[in-house]
Amino acid sequence: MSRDAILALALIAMIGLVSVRFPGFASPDSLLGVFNDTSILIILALGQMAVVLTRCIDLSMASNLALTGMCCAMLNAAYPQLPIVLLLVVAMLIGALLGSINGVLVWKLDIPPIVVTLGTLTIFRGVIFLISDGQWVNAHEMSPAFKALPRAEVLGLPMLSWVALICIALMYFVVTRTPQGRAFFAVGGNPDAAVYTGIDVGRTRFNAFVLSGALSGICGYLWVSRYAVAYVDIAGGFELDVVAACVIGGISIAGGIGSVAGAVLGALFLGVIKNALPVVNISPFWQQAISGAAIIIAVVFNARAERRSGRIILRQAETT
Amino acid sequence: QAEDMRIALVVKALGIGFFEAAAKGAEEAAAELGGVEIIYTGPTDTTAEGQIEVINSLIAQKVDAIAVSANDQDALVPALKKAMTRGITVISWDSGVAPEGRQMHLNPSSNPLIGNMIVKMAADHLPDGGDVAVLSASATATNQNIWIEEMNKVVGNYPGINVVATVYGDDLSDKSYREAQGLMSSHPDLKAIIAPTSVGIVAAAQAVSDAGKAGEILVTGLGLPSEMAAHVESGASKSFAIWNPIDLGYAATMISYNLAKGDAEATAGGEIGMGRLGAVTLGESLDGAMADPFVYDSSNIADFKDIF
Amino acid sequence: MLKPAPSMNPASLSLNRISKVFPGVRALSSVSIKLYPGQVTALVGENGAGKSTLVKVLTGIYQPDEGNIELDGVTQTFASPIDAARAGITAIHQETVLFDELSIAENIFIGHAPRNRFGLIDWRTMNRRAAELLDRIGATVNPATLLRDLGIANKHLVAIARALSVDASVVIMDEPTAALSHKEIEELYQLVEQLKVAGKAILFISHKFDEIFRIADRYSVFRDGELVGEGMIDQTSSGKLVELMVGRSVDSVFPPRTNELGEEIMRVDGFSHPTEFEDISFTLRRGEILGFYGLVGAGRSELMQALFGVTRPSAGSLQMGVEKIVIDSPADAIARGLVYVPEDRGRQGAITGLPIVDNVALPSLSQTSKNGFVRMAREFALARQYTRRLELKAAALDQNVAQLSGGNQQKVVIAKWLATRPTVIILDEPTKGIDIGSKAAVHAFMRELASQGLAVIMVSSEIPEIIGMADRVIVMREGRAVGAFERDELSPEALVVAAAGIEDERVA
Amino acid sequence: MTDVERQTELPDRLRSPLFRLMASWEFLLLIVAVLIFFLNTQASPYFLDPWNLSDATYNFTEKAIIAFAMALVIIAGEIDLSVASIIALVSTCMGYAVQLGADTVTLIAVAVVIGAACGAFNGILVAGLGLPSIVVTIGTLSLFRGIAYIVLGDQAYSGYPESFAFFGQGYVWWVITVEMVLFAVFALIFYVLLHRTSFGRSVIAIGNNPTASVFSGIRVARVKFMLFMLTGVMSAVAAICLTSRLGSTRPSIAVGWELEIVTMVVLGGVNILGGSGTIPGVVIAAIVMGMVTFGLGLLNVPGIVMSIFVGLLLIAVIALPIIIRRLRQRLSG
Ligand SMILES: Nc1ncnc2c1ncn2[C@@H]1O[C@H](COP(=O)(O)OP(=O)(O)OP(=O)(O)O)[C@@H](O)[C@H]1O
Ligand SMILES: Nc1ncnc2c1ncn2[C@@H]1O[C@H](COP(=O)(O)OP(=O)(O)OP(=O)(O)O)[C@@H](O)[C@H]1O
Ligand SMILES: [Mg+2]
Ligand SMILES: [Mg+2]
Repeated sequence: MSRDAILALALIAMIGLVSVRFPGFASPDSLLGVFNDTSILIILALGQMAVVLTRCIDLSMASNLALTGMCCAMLNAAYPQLPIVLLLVVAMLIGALLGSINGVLVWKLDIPPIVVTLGTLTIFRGVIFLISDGQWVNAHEMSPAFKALPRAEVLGLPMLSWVALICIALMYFVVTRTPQGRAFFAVGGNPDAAVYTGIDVGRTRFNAFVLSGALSGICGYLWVSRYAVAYVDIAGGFELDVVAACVIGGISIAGGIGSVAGAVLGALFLGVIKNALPVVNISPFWQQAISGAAIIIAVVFNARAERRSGRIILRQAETT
Repeated sequence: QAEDMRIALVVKALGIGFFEAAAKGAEEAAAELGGVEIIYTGPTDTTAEGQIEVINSLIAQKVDAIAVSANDQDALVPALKKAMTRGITVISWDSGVAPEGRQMHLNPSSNPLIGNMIVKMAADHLPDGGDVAVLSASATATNQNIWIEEMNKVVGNYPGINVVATVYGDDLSDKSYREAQGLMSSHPDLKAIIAPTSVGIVAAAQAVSDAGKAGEILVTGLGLPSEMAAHVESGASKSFAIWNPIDLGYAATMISYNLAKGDAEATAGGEIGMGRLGAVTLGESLDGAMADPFVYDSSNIADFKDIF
Repeated sequence: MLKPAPSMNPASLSLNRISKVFPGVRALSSVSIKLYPGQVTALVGENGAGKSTLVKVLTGIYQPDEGNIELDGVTQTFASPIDAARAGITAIHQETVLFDELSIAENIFIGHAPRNRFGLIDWRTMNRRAAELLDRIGATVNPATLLRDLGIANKHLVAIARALSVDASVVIMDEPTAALSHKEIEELYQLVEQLKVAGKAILFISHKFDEIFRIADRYSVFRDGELVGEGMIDQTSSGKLVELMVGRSVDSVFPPRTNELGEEIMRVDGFSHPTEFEDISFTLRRGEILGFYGLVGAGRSELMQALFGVTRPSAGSLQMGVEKIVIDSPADAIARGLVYVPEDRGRQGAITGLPIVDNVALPSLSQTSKNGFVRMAREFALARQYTRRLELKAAALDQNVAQLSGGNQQKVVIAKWLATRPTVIILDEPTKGIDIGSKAAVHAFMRELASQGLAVIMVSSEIPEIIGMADRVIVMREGRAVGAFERDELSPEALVVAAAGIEDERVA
Repeated sequence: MTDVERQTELPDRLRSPLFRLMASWEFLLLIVAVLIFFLNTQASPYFLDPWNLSDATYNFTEKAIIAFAMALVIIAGEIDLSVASIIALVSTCMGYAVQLGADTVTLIAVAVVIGAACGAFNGILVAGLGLPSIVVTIGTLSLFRGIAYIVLGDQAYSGYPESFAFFGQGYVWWVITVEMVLFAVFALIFYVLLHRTSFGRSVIAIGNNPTASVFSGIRVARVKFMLFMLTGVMSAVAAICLTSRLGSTRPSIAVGWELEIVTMVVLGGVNILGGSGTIPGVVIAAIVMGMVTFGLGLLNVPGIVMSIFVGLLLIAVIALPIIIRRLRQRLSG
């Protein structure tokens, strides 16, 4: 059975377990709610997946989200009449621009990605403080349209969920059907070999960072409009959740291995835990320990699934 | 030009509307006194370690007084003690420090009054009683814990009101939002959410309106008029309370000035002047209350939402 | 016999005065080579002579410092491997340049995958064309399987298929037969013939002289980055080539047997492993060179690694001297005087990011240190001693191993385990990919070790080496010992028959 | 074997020791440190006061103590993101012990045991089961702090014995704090451990190539396990200092330190991909970071803006040599 299928089963089992104590949890409404709540994590995990596939890591996603979100909120507060669709495009562009800073440093200067994004993680946060002067942008300063978009329901599903679904579909397409998407796998799987096959390793990584940046940017707008507030610390520490989601989803931190389904399932896994704990009335003080334990168990489990017994040629020799 | 006196206003975290307003009050006091420089500072996240680093650099600058709203009542004590041994006047305001770490503490209001007020605002709109839950800030926030304690003492006076849970949003909008969602789904009969924190109350109100339960589940507690205006309009919140943060910053500055100048001394039962706000009388543990909380609702919010 | 005179044929590829300098090394200095359509040009030279560097310049991986490349009379600059591929140059590189987690088909086509009219990858066409290519080179694998599920030989076939997937006029092969078995090598020769007939210009790099004389039409010889000779293959001899390569004449015969067998030093009984090998028993005496022959994948390396404590055997016992011992880690084995020089030098042998001296001293840390503290003077002394004995070519002892050529890396690897002064040394393919001069040095050295009373186990896939060096040979097939030969029973035929299992079929 | 054909012997070193020193990372960092020191003296009149400088060291001593161990872990090709959470758990356990009436010596013992246990847990998962450390320690980051939350909830422990304050608030002589002495002693110990012992050699070899290290007779799993355990113990030492300095324990203690510590290590020239790095580099980096934050603090620059400087410093210090090398190549080539 594939890793994704196992993870899906684990997810279902967990939902089942929760609904034993609280039957309402497994209702379609509640599950859609969980999905909606996890949408941002899913989108970020997809971006992180692209980066991790190329054997890099992007720790600046949450800071990128926060900075873009603040830009959107301030733009909206200053020019409330600006169309929201335009704002969404602007968010994507700002995010992509920030991502490209990471990308250029990795590509042109060969600085290890973890160092680059550790640096930009703090820099982006600091810049939020500089542009906002530390002030919050509050709900009453945002235009109603700004706040409405993620909540607007289309076919019974909030736009937030729709955006996540669109991102999932697009990402699936990119990863399986475009040369660039396949290059992500090649670059991460064997960078030296990728050079020989004519893939520009640096440029591919750059593109992955731009992609993750653009997705972070979109999430920046979504986050700020959903929670109707923007300040320096939003989504603080969220970068680790995103990495955790990818890892739970079986995306190898060493690059080259992973799938869109894995990233989505990994994010949902964390999302369900986060949503289920308050529901089953577990003391909030237990929350952190439980999600930590879940991450460890998932990793141990993934590693077991990956372990193969013996090499192929000799396994064949055994049977003959 | 060199100022005669430098007073540092150390807040829990920079960028929070409440403290920005307090800073305005501090500047007002400085202008009134003349020759006073206000250093408005604090960490960017609500941690004790961050505040200690800030306090250390203030000690190094040899400021004359430090007025701090503490993230942790115990952890700041050693640093503040050091400040006092180097001749710096130290008071706490809003969120207190343990007595050995400060000369006096200025409560925005009396704790029993606040504890009573937050539950009364819920009970007033729930004639038949019902389940209510508390959404607090971080589990370590001194003042929130005291208010909740005070609230629990008097909750028996409101028949039918039943506190079913206390959750913590860590003064983070998103976490508070999720906790509010959790409250709604795990307590289907919930009638009100009491959030004695300006971040939590906004997030709770947002979560309630997003769930389409504005008017059905009441959100109340302590909040800023500017941040709550929209939610009072939408009906998610009927009323909430707060003291005037501008006055609080003003008062803290005045007290610091008087103590640093040697014009007053912090003694149990003694009085310290607060400029236009009169004087504060100190209790047994050298703390005093500034004023009563003030309740905002649809009738008066329009007058205040542009001020703080 | 209607072969046109080569000189009449215009060269399809000319390299003119190409130079390439690395920090401290002049890898290529002003070399000029011409490749002709329908002809195989063999490129020979010692390790580090600059052969692979030339391949990388030709395929756009490195840019030359000087000189130019002319293709069909047009001067070209290759900024990237894509440019070279577009211009019709394709290569099988010395290192395997493949992706374990991608399918076979994708490995073949990555970088130039067939697209549909929307510019998206056309998986169906890709799989079909991959199947055709694999069929052509006699590989029987499903193009949709993941590469990681293939054995090493099949992987190499995929690399060859990849080179053929571009319609190229110039095909470069850098030691393509190093990892292939007998049968697959034969198929490769046929393929080269086909390419010749199709009019491709072929550059063929190899250290094996028999195959050069079998398939090449012309030769070019490199020494220290310079072209020192070229001509038609039928106008030269291996002796002359070697002289050109090393700048002196070299004895190509194996060193005479000087070692005397002493007392039994090691006894292996019923060694088995759940998936890799089964019921292996043998004894080893002081001064003996015991050969292990088999086709690639016969499980020899796994057996040796189990003896060395890298993996655990499931059954069987090991006795050294009179004592039965259990070795559960390489550290244990080294402490007991049993060392293993691995076959995969890049991954298991050398630590390429560290200096030569650190590499040599690493397994001997307990000797060179005192109470856990290292003593650098001793480390340098050790490194100096052993690199001199193996005639290592390098700039200094603190040079990183990564900067050495393949053959010199192998010398560092051998030096590093010799420095522990073992009593039993296992050499796994000790001369794989190293040039004739170095090979002779390694062989002489093995003899010297044996005559000093060391016991040597030599795993090799080269029949001449096995026959020339071993006192006794054990043949393995599919994880089992299928034959044991004393020195006087050795013949190439007997070994091949045992290793390939032809005997079995005759019995059945 | 005869030596007739070999005329020349390989020299030990390609470049002179002076050249290597000048070209080293530590030298560059030292220049940066001097520069920052000078800028600080210009920017604030309060900087050059011995007591202030002494206070300033608290900005980095505790983090640096962990950074030494972290440097070894990173050189070995792993990473430990759970260090700050180990501090929280250790501090919580010390607080718990205080409630049971433990004295200072017992507290130290408790801290070291818990720190070692946390490190051993990481070590088993990483070295024993072969899991990627970045992921494992993201998990234990949540787990360890989570346990602290379970134990403490909204409570805090205080009431540490008077003598316990020595570690975080005591002075050895004049302005020399206990933490400074610990910093110096551990710097020396780790310097010797990494650069002068065979254990250190193994660590470097493992970071370069774990497989070849196994074949070379290094007990890789054991070394890695010991490194994680060491990091746990050093986190416990830092927890003792921090708890003693704060005089109380909250579960949110030392939040976010892990990234600052990693930044410190990387700034110190340790290759984040493993295989190389030096302790002097980390020492200088710690002092540089401490001086930057203290200098900016004297100007009342908010912490978040300081972190911009730290982030820029991190990228600039790594990028600069690369850019200079490129430029030089372009000019000469
Ligand atoms: N990237 C590099 N950096 C520095 N030096 C290099 C690099 N690549 C190759 N060299 C050096 O260039 C010289 C030529 O190496 P090359 O790999 O071309 O040799 P080769 O003839 O293919 O040898 P072999 O038969 O061992 O494969 C060697 O001295 C080698 O050390
Ligand atoms: N499926 C595989 N994928 C990758 N590498 C493999 C695979 N199977 C075998 N190898 C490698 O190929 C080499 C030979 O394998 P093995 O040890 O089974 O055979 P052997 O008899 O030792 O052959 P050799 O003649 O190469 O020594 C080893 O280095 C092994 O790691
Ligand atoms: Mg080569
Ligand atoms: Mg082998």
